[in-house]
Amino acid sequence: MSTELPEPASKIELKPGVGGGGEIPQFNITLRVRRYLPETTADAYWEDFELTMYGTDRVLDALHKVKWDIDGSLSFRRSCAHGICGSDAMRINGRNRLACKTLLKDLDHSKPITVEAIKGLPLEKDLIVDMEPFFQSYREIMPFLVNKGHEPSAERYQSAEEHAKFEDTTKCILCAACTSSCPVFWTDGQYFGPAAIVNAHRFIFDSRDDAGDMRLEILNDKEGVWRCRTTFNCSEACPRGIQVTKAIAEVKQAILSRSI
Amino acid sequence: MQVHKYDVVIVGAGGAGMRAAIESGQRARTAVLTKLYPTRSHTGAAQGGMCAALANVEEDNWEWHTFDTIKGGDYLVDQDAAEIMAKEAIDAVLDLEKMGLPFNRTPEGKIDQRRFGGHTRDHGKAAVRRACYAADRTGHMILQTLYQNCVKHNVEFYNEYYVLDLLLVEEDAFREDGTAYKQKRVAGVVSYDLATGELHVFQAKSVIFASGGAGKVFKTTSNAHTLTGDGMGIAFRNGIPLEDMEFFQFHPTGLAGLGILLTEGARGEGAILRNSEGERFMERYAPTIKDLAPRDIVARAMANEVREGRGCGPNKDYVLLDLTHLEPAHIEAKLPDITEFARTYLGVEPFTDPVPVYPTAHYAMGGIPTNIDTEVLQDNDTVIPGLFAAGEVACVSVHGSNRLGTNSLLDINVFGKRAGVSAAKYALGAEFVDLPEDPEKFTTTQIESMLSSTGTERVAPIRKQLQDIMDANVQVFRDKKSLTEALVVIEELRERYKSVSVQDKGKRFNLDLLEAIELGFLLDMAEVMTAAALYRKESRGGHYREDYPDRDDENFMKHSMCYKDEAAATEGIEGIRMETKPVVFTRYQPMERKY
Amino acid sequence: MSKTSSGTLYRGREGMWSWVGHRITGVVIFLFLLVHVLDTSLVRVSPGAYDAVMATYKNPLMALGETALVAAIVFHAFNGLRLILVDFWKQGTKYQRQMLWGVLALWVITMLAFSIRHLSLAFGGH
Amino acid sequence: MSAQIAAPRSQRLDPKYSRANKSRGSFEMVAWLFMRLSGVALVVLIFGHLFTNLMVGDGINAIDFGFVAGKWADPVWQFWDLAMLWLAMLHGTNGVRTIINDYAEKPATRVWLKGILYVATIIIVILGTLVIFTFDPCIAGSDLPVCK
Ligand SMILES: Cc1cc2nc3c(=O)[nH]c(=O)nc-3n(C[C@H](O)[C@H](O)[C@H](O)COP(=O)(O)OP(=O)(O)OC[C@H]3O[C@@H](n4cnc5c(N)ncnc54)[C@H](O)[C@@H]3O)c2cc1C
Ligand code: HEM
Ligand code: SF4
Ligand code: F3S
Ligand code: FES
Repeated sequence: MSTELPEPASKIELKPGVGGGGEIPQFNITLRVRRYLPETTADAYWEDFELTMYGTDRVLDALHKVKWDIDGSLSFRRSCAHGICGSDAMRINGRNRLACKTLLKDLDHSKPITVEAIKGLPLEKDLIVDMEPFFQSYREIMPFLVNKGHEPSAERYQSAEEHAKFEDTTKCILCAACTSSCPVFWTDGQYFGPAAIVNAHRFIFDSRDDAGDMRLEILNDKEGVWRCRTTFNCSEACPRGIQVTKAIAEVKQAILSRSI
Repeated sequence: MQVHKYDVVIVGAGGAGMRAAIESGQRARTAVLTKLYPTRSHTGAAQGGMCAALANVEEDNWEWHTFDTIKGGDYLVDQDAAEIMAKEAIDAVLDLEKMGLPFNRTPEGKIDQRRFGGHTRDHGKAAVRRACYAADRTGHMILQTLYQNCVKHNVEFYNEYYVLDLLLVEEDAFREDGTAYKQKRVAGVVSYDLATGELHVFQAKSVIFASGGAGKVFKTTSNAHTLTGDGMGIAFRNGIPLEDMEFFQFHPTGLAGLGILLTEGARGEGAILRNSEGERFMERYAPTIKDLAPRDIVARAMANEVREGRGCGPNKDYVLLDLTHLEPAHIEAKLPDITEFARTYLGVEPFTDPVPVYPTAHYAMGGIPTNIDTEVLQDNDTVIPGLFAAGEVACVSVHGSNRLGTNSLLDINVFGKRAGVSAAKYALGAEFVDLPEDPEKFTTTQIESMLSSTGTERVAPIRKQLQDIMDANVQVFRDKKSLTEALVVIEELRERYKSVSVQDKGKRFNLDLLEAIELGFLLDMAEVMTAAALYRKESRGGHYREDYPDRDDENFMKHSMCYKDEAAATEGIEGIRMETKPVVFTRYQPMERKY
Repeated sequence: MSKTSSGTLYRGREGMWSWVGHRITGVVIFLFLLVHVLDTSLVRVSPGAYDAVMATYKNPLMALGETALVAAIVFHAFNGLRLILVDFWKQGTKYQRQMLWGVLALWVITMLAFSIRHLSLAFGGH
Repeated sequence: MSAQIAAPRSQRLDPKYSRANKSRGSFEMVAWLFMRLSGVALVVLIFGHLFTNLMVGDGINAIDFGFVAGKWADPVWQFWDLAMLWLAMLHGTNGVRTIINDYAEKPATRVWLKGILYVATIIIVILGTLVIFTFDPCIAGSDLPVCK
């Protein structure tokens, strides 16, 4: 932004009670976790934990509470704890969510809160799945800028409109919430899946990229975009609010208009 | 145990690690070991921007940038390094653009730039637009872009491999003046495969540490759960000193109570801080650049407002970040993610209500000492051949006692690249150093004893107490009393740690075990930070001693170097030896730091 | 790959359930079509044979079945048009949910009209 | 001691995850497009069919050999039903093919199920076509007025 802003007032009247505050509510929940410990039991099973949690707590805090205070063997991935690293996509109350972005206060406490691993990827332990097939699909769509022309000495120019075309899909954190919510992916693990298509979209519509045709070719496959049945589970699951199905539709249209 | 051989092994796949991998992967056989999938690294959490004097939107040059960096770091910056960083910044940004990073653009289509704390035109005259950014997810875009290019160049990753030990051998050697000393050489690293619980030894000619920070020493932090100071801890245990560990940056605007960061870019776009009286208090603390003063100054001002009773909320323990005077469309375009954080985690609507914020532990200025070629030093000037470090884990000392916002994303790119180039170059001209006998012995013993321990101590309570005491006593304000108190607690916790046991005894994905090991690193780092803070009897940058409120150039215009040494004691702390290292000056003489 | 019982059903939203409906109706119609071609082929055998089969269709119980079949076809058809709009109309993905409500509304109207007519013919017949 | 081991969970992948051979050409795209085009056409064809057969006049009660003969005396209806037969069968077959691809995991099962599907389709389409083209209102047993 290059417009100058007017200086804000040095003193203002604050609304009373501004910035929230007050007592943080406390409540009891039952956390029902789908456990799978291949080294001790052959099959997965449900385990309930009764916990007292606070209004600002997230599902991740509840899982930590179990792991740290009750059962250290409960295993799940996590890192950033604020929805940016994509480690902790899991099925919470039947839908794919990031545990660190799902506040307990927004869930129904009268029933147990169910937590289980995402579907469609090989289960390794508790909430941990093997992510390799997911990343393999990602790698196959050439997720990198390919530019055939001469390297310019300074930056390549790109207008704000050109940038806007693919900005939505640059937000992807590769959490796999979308792909593992896709009914087609559950039954046909060969499907590239929405995440791979989203990341292809990010480059196909980047004005600086020259390999869009190759990516369209890759996705014009029996396991490519045509496999999508527009069930919208992916768009609903994406913690970054990416319009996944829209991106897939745009890729389909790009393939069509290229072939016709 | 399995043994792998590579020319270059990189520990960590954050921004620094992957930037290095892109260089070294194309020159030498390279493996990247990382305890997280690369795109999970905490570089992805960085929001605001990466600065370079591109002068795309207004007049700027890298010399001003150098000056700001040095002044921001309260003159404890090694000026040769700062100069290199500011100069190479421009190429670093252009490199990223060419790799595909989708920067926000100016109306002409050039990379857009915005203001950030401490970045000024012409040596402090006014705030300058220097930070290149991609909305408020610059770090995310850097991390993704670097990973994409690693995929492009077929870099080999070992994901979820925890490096737990560094293999160093010592040789007798002589200095130029004839004195004898022990020269360390690197042979490789030992790592633990999370999926199988197997140990893997990686023999390498060059090893680059790029394992990030140690923010989890504190309770309120913007750092990830996984930033537990592993790299620093491993180096320290192996006799490598740690430099300037007393300097830890507290970022002013963490979501109150949670620590989740709201970028300084918010203030760069015009947001301001207010206290309970609605006053824009930064006008009193930094009359020229106000809310865009460097972080140490703003964080202290906030803590001071709260101390003097002008905090907000029921406990009067935070202040407010006010964006309400800004256009919602502008905020939505430039700061979409952080406004969502405020909504999701605090339930505050930033368009209409100010957001509760309080300083949050953010960045370790100190770390493994290196020279400008990222070679690790075993003392003030002896290089360990083949060992490199870059990123937050390292201390080239471009940040001195306080890092300027956007200088870290820059640091990881500039010095990450340098590390990759230097490590590959070294490896191509060097032989493998023979592995020591039983290279994995230390690690095996450590793991076995934890798995078989019958102790009753658990990891979580020890870690919680550690974080609580660090937040209470080693935060923005410190003094001898608070620091010594903290040390007593840390010693006690270290004692309890010896009888820590883990509940998960399995081999697959045993994160219980790894949290226990990480706690060991946290305890070490807390001790080192506190010891160094006790040692530095002055106030400078991020380190503010209430019992020594002034900067003392006479005695402390030097880096601290903290060694593990069983035979020594510093400030009453057994096992730690404190030395100093001179600061490199080129052309800027220390002045009083005013904004 | 460790296989283990799969836990709860995924709680998809409108998009997923409409797809489930579309799929089931598609298969039902297809199976009916196979049968329908076969029974129609009886016109090549003899008028008697054809009329005999047709008579079974005229049984009031079958009328209910026919209504169900038409319900399936109408849903599949309207939802099919919705899917086509999702694919080709720029705003399609944005309004997919509203369009589904539209499909259901149209479906109810059409089925009301159809059932009244068809059932009164079938039950009230000769 | 230093065996060369491929990096697990990195670039190289267990073959069980690798994708089956690439499909040739744009068959899937054409099939997808066909589903939509035939869908639009089928709406008209099927709704017209249902309307004339079930809604007009006596509705289902009027359907008998004579009704069919009457309809197919008109080439428009002959063509209508022929188009409907072909489009619906191809549309339905392709739909079921996708469903098989979705749920049948083993390649062998896929092949078998699709084999059965295609055979059924071919039989039905040929049969239906023949019936429409070779329809004879005066077949033995017919008591329609035209045959008198
Ligand atoms: C919320 C937030 C916002 C920030 N915003 C900005 C900003 O706007 N501008 C700016 O310049 N800076 C910013 N920073 C600082 C900057 O992002 C970090 O300092 C920088 O990204 C660190 O990068 P790194 O590569 O050194 O480490 P990281 O990205 O943290 O990567 C560490 C890597 O090391 C690996 N690792 C760690 N331990 C081990 C082990 N034992 N074995 C194997 N692998 C290991 C991890 O898996 C990871 O891959 C921000 C920081 C935070 C926390
Ligand atoms: C009446 C007009 C019809 C329309 C508008 C229509 C539309 C569609 C569309 C657009 C699809 C593709 C769905 C997708 O790709 O996700 C489809 C799928 C399908 N259709 Fe139809 N169709 C019609 C009639 C029929 C008929 C008569 C049959 C049976 C013979 C049929 C059987 C199927 C089947 C089995 C599928 C596959 C379902 C799936 O993959 O989930 N359809 N239809
Ligand atoms: S598109 Fe969304 S849900 Fe899918 S991987 Fe990316 S961030 Fe996750
Ligand atoms: S969930 Fe699957 S079917 Fe398509 S719309 Fe999303 S990819
Ligand atoms: S822990 Fe990083 S996304 Fe949830």
